[in-house]
Amino acid sequence: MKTSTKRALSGLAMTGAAALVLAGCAAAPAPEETEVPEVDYLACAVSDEGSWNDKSFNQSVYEGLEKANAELGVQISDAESASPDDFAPNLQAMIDASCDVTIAVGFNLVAAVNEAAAANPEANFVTVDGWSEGNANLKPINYAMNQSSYLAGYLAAAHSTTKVVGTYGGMQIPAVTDFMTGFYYGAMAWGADNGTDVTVVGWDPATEKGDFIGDFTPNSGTSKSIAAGQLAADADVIFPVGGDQFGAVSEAITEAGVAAVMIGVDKDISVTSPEYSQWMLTSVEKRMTNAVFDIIKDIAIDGNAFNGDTYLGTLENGGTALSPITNFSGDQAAIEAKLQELTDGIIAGDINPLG
Amino acid sequence: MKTEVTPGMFSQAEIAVSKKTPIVMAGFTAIVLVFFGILGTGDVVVWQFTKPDDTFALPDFTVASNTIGLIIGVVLAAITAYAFVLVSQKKHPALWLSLVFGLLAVIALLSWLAAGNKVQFAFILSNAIVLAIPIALGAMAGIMSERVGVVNIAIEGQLLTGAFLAAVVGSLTDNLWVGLLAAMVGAALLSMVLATFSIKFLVDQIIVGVVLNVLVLGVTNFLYSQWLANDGKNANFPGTFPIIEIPVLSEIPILGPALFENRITTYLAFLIIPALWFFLFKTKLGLRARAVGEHPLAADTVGINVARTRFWWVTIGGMVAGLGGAALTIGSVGAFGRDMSGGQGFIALAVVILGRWHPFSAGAAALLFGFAIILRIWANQVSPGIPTDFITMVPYVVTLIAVVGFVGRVRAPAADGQPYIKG
Amino acid sequence: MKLELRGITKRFGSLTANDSINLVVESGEIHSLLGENGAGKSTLMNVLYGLYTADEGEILLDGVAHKFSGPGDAMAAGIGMVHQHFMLIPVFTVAENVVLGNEPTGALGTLNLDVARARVREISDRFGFDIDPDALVEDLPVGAQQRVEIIKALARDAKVLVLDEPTAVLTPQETDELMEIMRGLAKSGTSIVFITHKLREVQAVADTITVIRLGKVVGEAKPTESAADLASMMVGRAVDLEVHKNAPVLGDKGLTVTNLTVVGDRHDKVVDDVSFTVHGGEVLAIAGVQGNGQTELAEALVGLRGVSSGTIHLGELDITASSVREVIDAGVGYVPEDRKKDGLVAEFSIAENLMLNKSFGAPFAKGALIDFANRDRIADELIEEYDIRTPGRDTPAGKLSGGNQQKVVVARELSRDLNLFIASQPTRGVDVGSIEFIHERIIQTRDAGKPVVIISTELDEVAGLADRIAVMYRGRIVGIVDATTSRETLGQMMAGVSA
Amino acid sequence: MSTETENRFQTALKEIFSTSATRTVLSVFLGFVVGAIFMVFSNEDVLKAAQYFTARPMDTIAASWSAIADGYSALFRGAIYNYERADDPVAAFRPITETLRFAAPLIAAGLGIALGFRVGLFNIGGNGQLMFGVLWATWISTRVELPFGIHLVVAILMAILGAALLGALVGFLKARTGAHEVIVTIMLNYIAANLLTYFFREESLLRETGGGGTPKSDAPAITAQLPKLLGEDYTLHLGFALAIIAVVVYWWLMERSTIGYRFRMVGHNPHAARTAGINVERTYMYAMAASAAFVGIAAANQALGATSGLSPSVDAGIGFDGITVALLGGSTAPGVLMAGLLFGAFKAGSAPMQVMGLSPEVLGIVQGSIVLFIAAPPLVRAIFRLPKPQKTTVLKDLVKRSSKGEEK
Repeated sequence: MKTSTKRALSGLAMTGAAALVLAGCAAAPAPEETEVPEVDYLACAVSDEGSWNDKSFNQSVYEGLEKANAELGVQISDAESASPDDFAPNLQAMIDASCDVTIAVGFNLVAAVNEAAAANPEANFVTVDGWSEGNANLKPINYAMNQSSYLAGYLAAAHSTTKVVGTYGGMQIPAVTDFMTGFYYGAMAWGADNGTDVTVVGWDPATEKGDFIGDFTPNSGTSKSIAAGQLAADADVIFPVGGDQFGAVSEAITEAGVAAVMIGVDKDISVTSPEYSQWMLTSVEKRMTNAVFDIIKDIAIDGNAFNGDTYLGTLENGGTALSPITNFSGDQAAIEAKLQELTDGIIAGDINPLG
Repeated sequence: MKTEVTPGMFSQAEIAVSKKTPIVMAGFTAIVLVFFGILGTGDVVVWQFTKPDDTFALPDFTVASNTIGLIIGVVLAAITAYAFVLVSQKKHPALWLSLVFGLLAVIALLSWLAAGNKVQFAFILSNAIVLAIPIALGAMAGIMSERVGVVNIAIEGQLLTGAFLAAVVGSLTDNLWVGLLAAMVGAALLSMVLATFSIKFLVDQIIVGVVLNVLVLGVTNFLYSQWLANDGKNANFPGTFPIIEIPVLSEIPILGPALFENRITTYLAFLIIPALWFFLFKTKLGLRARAVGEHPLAADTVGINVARTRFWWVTIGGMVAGLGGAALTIGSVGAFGRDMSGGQGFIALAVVILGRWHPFSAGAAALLFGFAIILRIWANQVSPGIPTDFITMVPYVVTLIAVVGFVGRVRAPAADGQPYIKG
Repeated sequence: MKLELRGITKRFGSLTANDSINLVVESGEIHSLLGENGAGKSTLMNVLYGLYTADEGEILLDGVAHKFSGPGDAMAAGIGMVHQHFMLIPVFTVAENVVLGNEPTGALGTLNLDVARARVREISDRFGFDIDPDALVEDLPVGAQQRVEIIKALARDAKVLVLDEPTAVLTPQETDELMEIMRGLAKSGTSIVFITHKLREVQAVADTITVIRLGKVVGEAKPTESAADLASMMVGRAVDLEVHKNAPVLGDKGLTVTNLTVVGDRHDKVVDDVSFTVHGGEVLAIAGVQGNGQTELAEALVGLRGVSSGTIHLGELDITASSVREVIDAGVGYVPEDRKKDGLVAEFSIAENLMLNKSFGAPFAKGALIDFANRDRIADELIEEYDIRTPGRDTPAGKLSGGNQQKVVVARELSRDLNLFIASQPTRGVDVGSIEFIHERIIQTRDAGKPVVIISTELDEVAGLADRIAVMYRGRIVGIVDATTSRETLGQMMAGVSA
Repeated sequence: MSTETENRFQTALKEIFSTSATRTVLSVFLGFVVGAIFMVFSNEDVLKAAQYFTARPMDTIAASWSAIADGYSALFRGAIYNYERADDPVAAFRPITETLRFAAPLIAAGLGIALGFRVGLFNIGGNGQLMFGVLWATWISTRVELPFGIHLVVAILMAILGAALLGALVGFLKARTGAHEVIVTIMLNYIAANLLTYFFREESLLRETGGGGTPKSDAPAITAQLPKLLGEDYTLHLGFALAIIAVVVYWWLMERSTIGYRFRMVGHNPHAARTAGINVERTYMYAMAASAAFVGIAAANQALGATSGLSPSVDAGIGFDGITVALLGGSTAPGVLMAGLLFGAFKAGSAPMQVMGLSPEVLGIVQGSIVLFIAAPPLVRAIFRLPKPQKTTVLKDLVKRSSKGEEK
């Protein structure tokens, strides 16, 4: 079985071709020693529609696999789905490849992965953002993204000088609006705490109306125009929940000539895409990478049995969290303390991030 | 005795004039009067013509939404009636009448949508223009190649190539001009493939176009996922061209900021559209190009090299489309994303036909699409409530109505899509 | 300028269109190239004009060998050509067409159309053409378009002018005028190659005649030779130029057209208050210069074009508002003027073309299915009966020669049970053998008691076939006269003078 | 061997090499070569080895070879027969059934687009028609209760009818107003996609019962699902049989029936068709409806072949793939069948290729290249130095016969 590490090829085709010319005369290497001993465990993943490089949840899962490969020495394999038609065949390919665990990413795969789990009781599956229909060999991973988004909303309102903050989504689906709703109530909470009116543009959880691109195309002109519209409505913090929209938002900010910032989603964008760090306030992390890594480690290394219990990522277990704050306008220590207080409140159940 | 025959040698017959235009107008008038006027709300709408920081700030115009609906509805009814009278007198309603009608209807629509809110006119206009640029440039590429008789289905691929190369080369070299050049050269190379296959190998032009789209999508997706996504900072962070304010002109009230505070990509489009018109209709090269597109054999018999003419017009068209692609990235959002042209090349194809292979009309049609996109975004922001899926449909429905109601049968260059085989 | 062709050979695949042709045209000479349709005249001229490259042989101008890689070279060397199918861009103006490829320009390559207009006016005045330089070519009648072609050649200072079948679209008077122009040009030193298959014109204008047949020069002739001799040289056997027919036996009224008015594409009355009757057993020929409404009249008769006013009756049946299919079902056979465009589907086999307008029922269809057995049987019969020269019924019609294509159309239309037969330019672009055959068939149809309408611009054909002749001018029928009317009178009528 | 037989043999060989069948095979081969190039250049081992190419060139070559072999053997395992699972016949033979399953909608949609091409219409609107068909079929399959058997038939018919209606609309607008079908179909693609999303989003319309805000439908009722053809072990369902029936119907319609004859007539020469008494405008309308009806079979396949709820991306781009399939298949029934099977194999083989670490885009590139090569016979001939198509003796005979005739 081949160990797939295609994502490590950063400079590929073009640089590769250049390398053939430029570096073709390098000395031949001595046989390499692998740093981590290989483990006889195959972890696999099937993506939701879209690629592994979506700077969003697909990518987070994939990085979990890569981390497991690099640090634990497990072998990994993967398949991207171009359309719903590919879900079942991709899962089947993993079963055929005798994967020890197969991670199905995304709510859309829930039906396919449940079918696969039922048909292959000897294999183990994980569904991210999905649920198990009574299959003991299927482990759901879910996230309460509204919790960290609540913190983001609170922080955004604190940061904002106009006291107008904006958010918009890729498509109007619960996986997206969960973020936006938490954000909304977080911002409102800051307003209530400080006796100031805060306006959230782009989403109203009461009427369930808001701004959506209509798809998850990265950095489209539509996305930029939505951001521009929110900036024109005086928003100075923008929270785009639609994968990689940071190019579009940062350009809208630059163009509007205002000192606005944006909030990342799923991963710590300041780290993963440092080119945008100058505009980032923080990011709302969905730490699938760790969840995936932990599950693999638990079985492959620690030798525990696979279980079908649901894993829910929360602030409490660190499955979701706010990234380190950058570019904050006010007293950062004070707001960090306040956010910690809110975190404790949410964990304790005193604060409901959904209103 | 001379038997000279001249145009109009036959006595003129009574012309039957289609009632299509007034009927469509009547439909729109009814919508404006009933929905925007009679059933509209009395909430005020504020028309902001200028931004507060503009040199010549115009005062905001505040009026009740349904009042505008009623007033415009009545005016539209008058125009419709006039159009009916014209048709009954066997006269064609002039184009300007339709344009005025459309403009008024749009004002009514905006006022209805923004009831209780603001119409930021400058924002809408400038966004419409920026969103229209890639479509317009794609359409110019389409016009250039179809005017010489080569159907260009590959506009989508050309836009995508331009967008990709502009972002990547712009990032790697840290020079947007080099990126722009790469986009134009890359798309031109793609066009050369189209030209070579259709002119030299006589492959069905539609097939080549479809295939090129598939290939470009495949290759850019491949490179994006294998390379750009992992090394965004170096390979996919080009930034954008600075916005240049043209002195004096940008201070014209209302239109100034929208037209003259733009990026170089937009200005280039402003230049290319009239330049293309000029070249097509006022120069030797244009005359020859059109001759090749209408009747290649006739062009050949007067010593015009059909293959060469087609090749270069298609290729240079590709450069224009490449520029359009660059406008998607370094002229707007900076970074490249998978499939980011998202069907705009096909819209451009529609714009070519809608604009009847004429640069100005096509430019206007492209603006219609740009306007429709921003209308959806803006309408959703000022008056959330209309299902987003429906608003998304608006540009396409509008185009359909325009094609069916106002454009109808169009006359393509006679040899469009015809390979020229020499004996 | 003296033109000399030596051993020109041009092959298309295995077909040799020109077989080592030698030709000498002296300066200031009108040299007629006589040959049947498909004899290779046009191929030869296209080689001369650089449109085709000869496989062998050379072209000499004033003794200097030239190699043309395109028409541009030929034009630069002083060769001008007026093609049989006009090489004009319909949506361009006259001036634009004339200067195309040779444009007067200002700064930045800007077109200087004033210069172009002046050039058109100048040449047009010199020859009395009266052409408006700003008129769109598509708006011009065919005769005027031809003059634009001549202006185009002259504007390029052509020293050798090739005219390919130039008289097909002209009235006899216009033909005479054209011949005057040719003589004038020749006198001023221009060499003229005059390609035609019309013996009368050759005899009238040519200084020298070269006859070619099946791609080979078969001999030179003097214009003084008799038409019969020229014809037999051209065809390779003795030709009977007369159409033999008996006096008509008139039957009932077949076709009655009353006050018919038809509006054309540009909203003008292309058929203007036309009335006539055709009896069974009679051939009515509609003569006239091309573009005077005959095409539209035919289209109106068969339902292809709407009628503004007036009526068309077939016997007692009113077919004024009938669709094409209803007209076909009423038993009207129609040979359209442009067989490639309207009469045939080039990609279809002969068998498929023979059922083109009969696919709705027996014998070609059985329910929703094509009755292949019947189709093939009928096709074989018709190929035999109409002497269609083809390897088989499955050969695509586009691969046939013009004459055989026309036979396919005629066979299809005549093989139905007809109540009326309309043929527009039935022998245009057809070889002599096929012309004889088609004429014979038309007369047979007449003799079977059917009403026949022939629309033709060829006076010979009109005179040969018709029992009565209706002449159209500007959409009106100038008069309906007896078939024995003199050419001169007919010519005047074609120019609008009432008989 | 006598010289005569040798010559004949050579002639025969030449004719074989100039046929379109040979060219098709070679084009497919070339497409795979292009794909191989991409595989090599995206392979990590190859790139590593290439760095010391001069020192040890065999490493690069070996790595390249193994990259290509790994890739295409994975395609074979995924699309035809999984020899790695030879122990388990079900798993071993599953790939070929998956190929057939994926091919079914491609074939049906390909036929639809092909029909348009034959009538001279460019139907870019396959995707929209497919979605519209899905909309209707899903309404029947999730919102209407009907007895077993009837339910499925009605749902299939509604998919076809729905798609055909949208196609007929295009034809109607073209016939009535002269609107260009390319614009109209492009616009209707967007409109249908948004309409379907709207229906899947609204609870009162088609949204799954108890679902959240995600636009998604219920699974089709069990009575409306396309039954499995080979038992529960394989997912191959009746959709493939429908596609095969569609191929036969298409062949019958286009080659045997008078309607198809008139379709082709209009496609080749609308002027001659009009003169022959055909109502060309109406023919366009019927043809667009028929074209879309075939796409509707693909819609039935997508809507009723699923066992779980549908999302708005149910179209899977099949309407656009259908264009490539139609082009590759030369718009003939057998051609489209073969092209659909080939592309179905690519879809089925995609997953195992990805498992081998290959980028799924490579197959898209292979597909595009194949069509390009197929479309450009001179290019393929130039690459393989094939002889030009031989003029058959038929033409020579013709010339002989006609010249004899002239001289008789």
